Amino acid sequence: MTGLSLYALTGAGLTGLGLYGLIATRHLLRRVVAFNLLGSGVFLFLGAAAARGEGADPVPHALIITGIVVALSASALAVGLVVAQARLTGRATLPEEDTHGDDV
Amino acid sequence: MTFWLSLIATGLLASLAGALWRVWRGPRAADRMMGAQLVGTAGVAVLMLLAPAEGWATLDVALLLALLAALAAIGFAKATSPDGAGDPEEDGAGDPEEQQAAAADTTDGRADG
Amino acid sequence: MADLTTYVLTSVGLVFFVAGTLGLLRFPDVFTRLHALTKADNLGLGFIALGVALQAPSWREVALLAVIWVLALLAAGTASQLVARAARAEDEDSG
Amino acid sequence: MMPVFDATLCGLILAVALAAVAGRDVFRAIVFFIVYGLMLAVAWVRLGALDVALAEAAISGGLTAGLFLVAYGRLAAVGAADEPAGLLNPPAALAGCGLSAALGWAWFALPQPDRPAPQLAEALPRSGVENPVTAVLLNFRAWDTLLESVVLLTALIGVLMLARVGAWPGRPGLAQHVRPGGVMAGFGRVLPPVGLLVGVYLVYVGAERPGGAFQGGTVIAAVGLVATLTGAFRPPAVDAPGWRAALVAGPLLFLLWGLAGAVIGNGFLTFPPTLAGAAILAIEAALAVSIAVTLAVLVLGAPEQAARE
Repeated sequence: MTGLSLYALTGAGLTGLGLYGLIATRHLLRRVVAFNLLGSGVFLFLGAAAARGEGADPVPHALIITGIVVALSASALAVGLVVAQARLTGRATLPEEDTHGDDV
Repeated sequence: MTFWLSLIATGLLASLAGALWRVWRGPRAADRMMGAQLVGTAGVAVLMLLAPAEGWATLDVALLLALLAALAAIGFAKATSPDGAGDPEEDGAGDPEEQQAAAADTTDGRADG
Repeated sequence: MADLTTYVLTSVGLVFFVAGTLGLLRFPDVFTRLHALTKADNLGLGFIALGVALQAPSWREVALLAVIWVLALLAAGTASQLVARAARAEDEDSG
Repeated sequence: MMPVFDATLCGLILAVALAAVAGRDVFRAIVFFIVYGLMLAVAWVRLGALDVALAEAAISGGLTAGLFLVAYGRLAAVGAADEPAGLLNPPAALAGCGLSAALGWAWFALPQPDRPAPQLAEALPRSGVENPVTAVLLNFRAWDTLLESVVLLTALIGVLMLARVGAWPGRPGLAQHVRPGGVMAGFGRVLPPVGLLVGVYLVYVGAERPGGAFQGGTVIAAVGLVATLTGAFRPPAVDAPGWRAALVAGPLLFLLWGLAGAVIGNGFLTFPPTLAGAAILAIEAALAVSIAVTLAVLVLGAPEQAARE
């Protein structure tokens, strides 16, 4: 039981780190990375919850597998948008945030 | 036996801290990439060591990690080539114009192949 | 007997992995670090695969372990070549 | 010993995630994210979720690494790979800590599940397969999976819409070139046959053992990515009819079978138990092809090569 709590708390920690990265990092590619951390933190939490009791519960596992694949496709779309934005403007940051960090 | 194997697996994981330090520290991109490769190899070893305790189907996961381990290095080689689609082994790998010429050659050679 | 051999082989494997990590940390530049990474680690993986193979319930698992090791060798050889050449191309660019 | 192993693994995962969001170097963040995915695959094994571990290993170990590194190379080519200075952001840190604390509290407040889940064990023999995860994905919650395969197609349409006018309808991604007979080209010839075999094997055994359309399809997509990047395979132009057929084969077969269920069975997507096993295998095979092609093109990106030679 303690082992599962460990994984669940790791998942909770990952979610928080992902949220922090999503807000605090400026480079859009890093935001996509942070978004993925957030998502996989939720998956880990869900996976730990599925492993309680005797025998793992397959329903959350199926949800997580679909979630991982959807997260990849969303990331691919996001990365495509980042590359397109960088080609147009020469930057990979949001224009309204492109003040080089002096307003933080 | 499971105790012993998990002991070795824990030792392997602990040794990864060194590889992570190399990824953090760099100094070059190639150093970081090597750290990631080391984690990949060690991950395969850890999964092998877990197999007797967690079920032998764990080896399928190790198989996938070993199978796709080089994809990151290929992506890295692509990322460091001037036009993002080259090969560090090509002639004039540092020169975008020559690479374009090489690309045209390859394309012609393969167009009907 | 098989168990004793597993103890020995997996320990040797761990030693090679630790040596590889130490090399990655201590060697001075990209190209020397590649030695540590590619040689020591894959040797270590081979010893661990052998050690685990002695515990395998059937030949299927032994064969799978061998396939995994061969694939890891192939990947490590390719990856080290590509990383080294990419680093050298970068050197030529800047120098 | 296992608690120590779990603690080490969880500590490493958190450290790697922290390293991926901290600091300023974009490339370093990407490498840490690749490492993170590898470690997560080990964590899934420890949680007894082998099906998830297979998907995670194929996606994080292969596709995500390729996606982010190739994108980084393109950003570096236009000088957009550097990150502006970002200082520590206290409100964001507060939000992150708050979310973690809330989830941590929620874990200990969760009610114990009533186990073993009796309905699932009862229903499994009627599903046509022995792997419970496959049964859930393709039978009990087939709606989710059908809609997910459509989500993948939607994401692909979004990526393809980013193509520039002159490049449409070209081959997806950049024009890859390698030194003929070099290391990269050689690897691209050796790996794909083995990888394809592993992918097909995973789809086939998905009915009884961990594996299935998603895991197998992802492996095939990663193998296709290797073959394309190493110049061993040139993907067809995005408007080639066979290519489009491969994209929709899985969702279409799934949908048709669902409608057939509405006519001959008890409703949309209900499979008669006698036919379920064969139907699931057929749908899985078609889905694996669609998933493989969709994911590979998603990672390669919109066409950027001249439309026709």
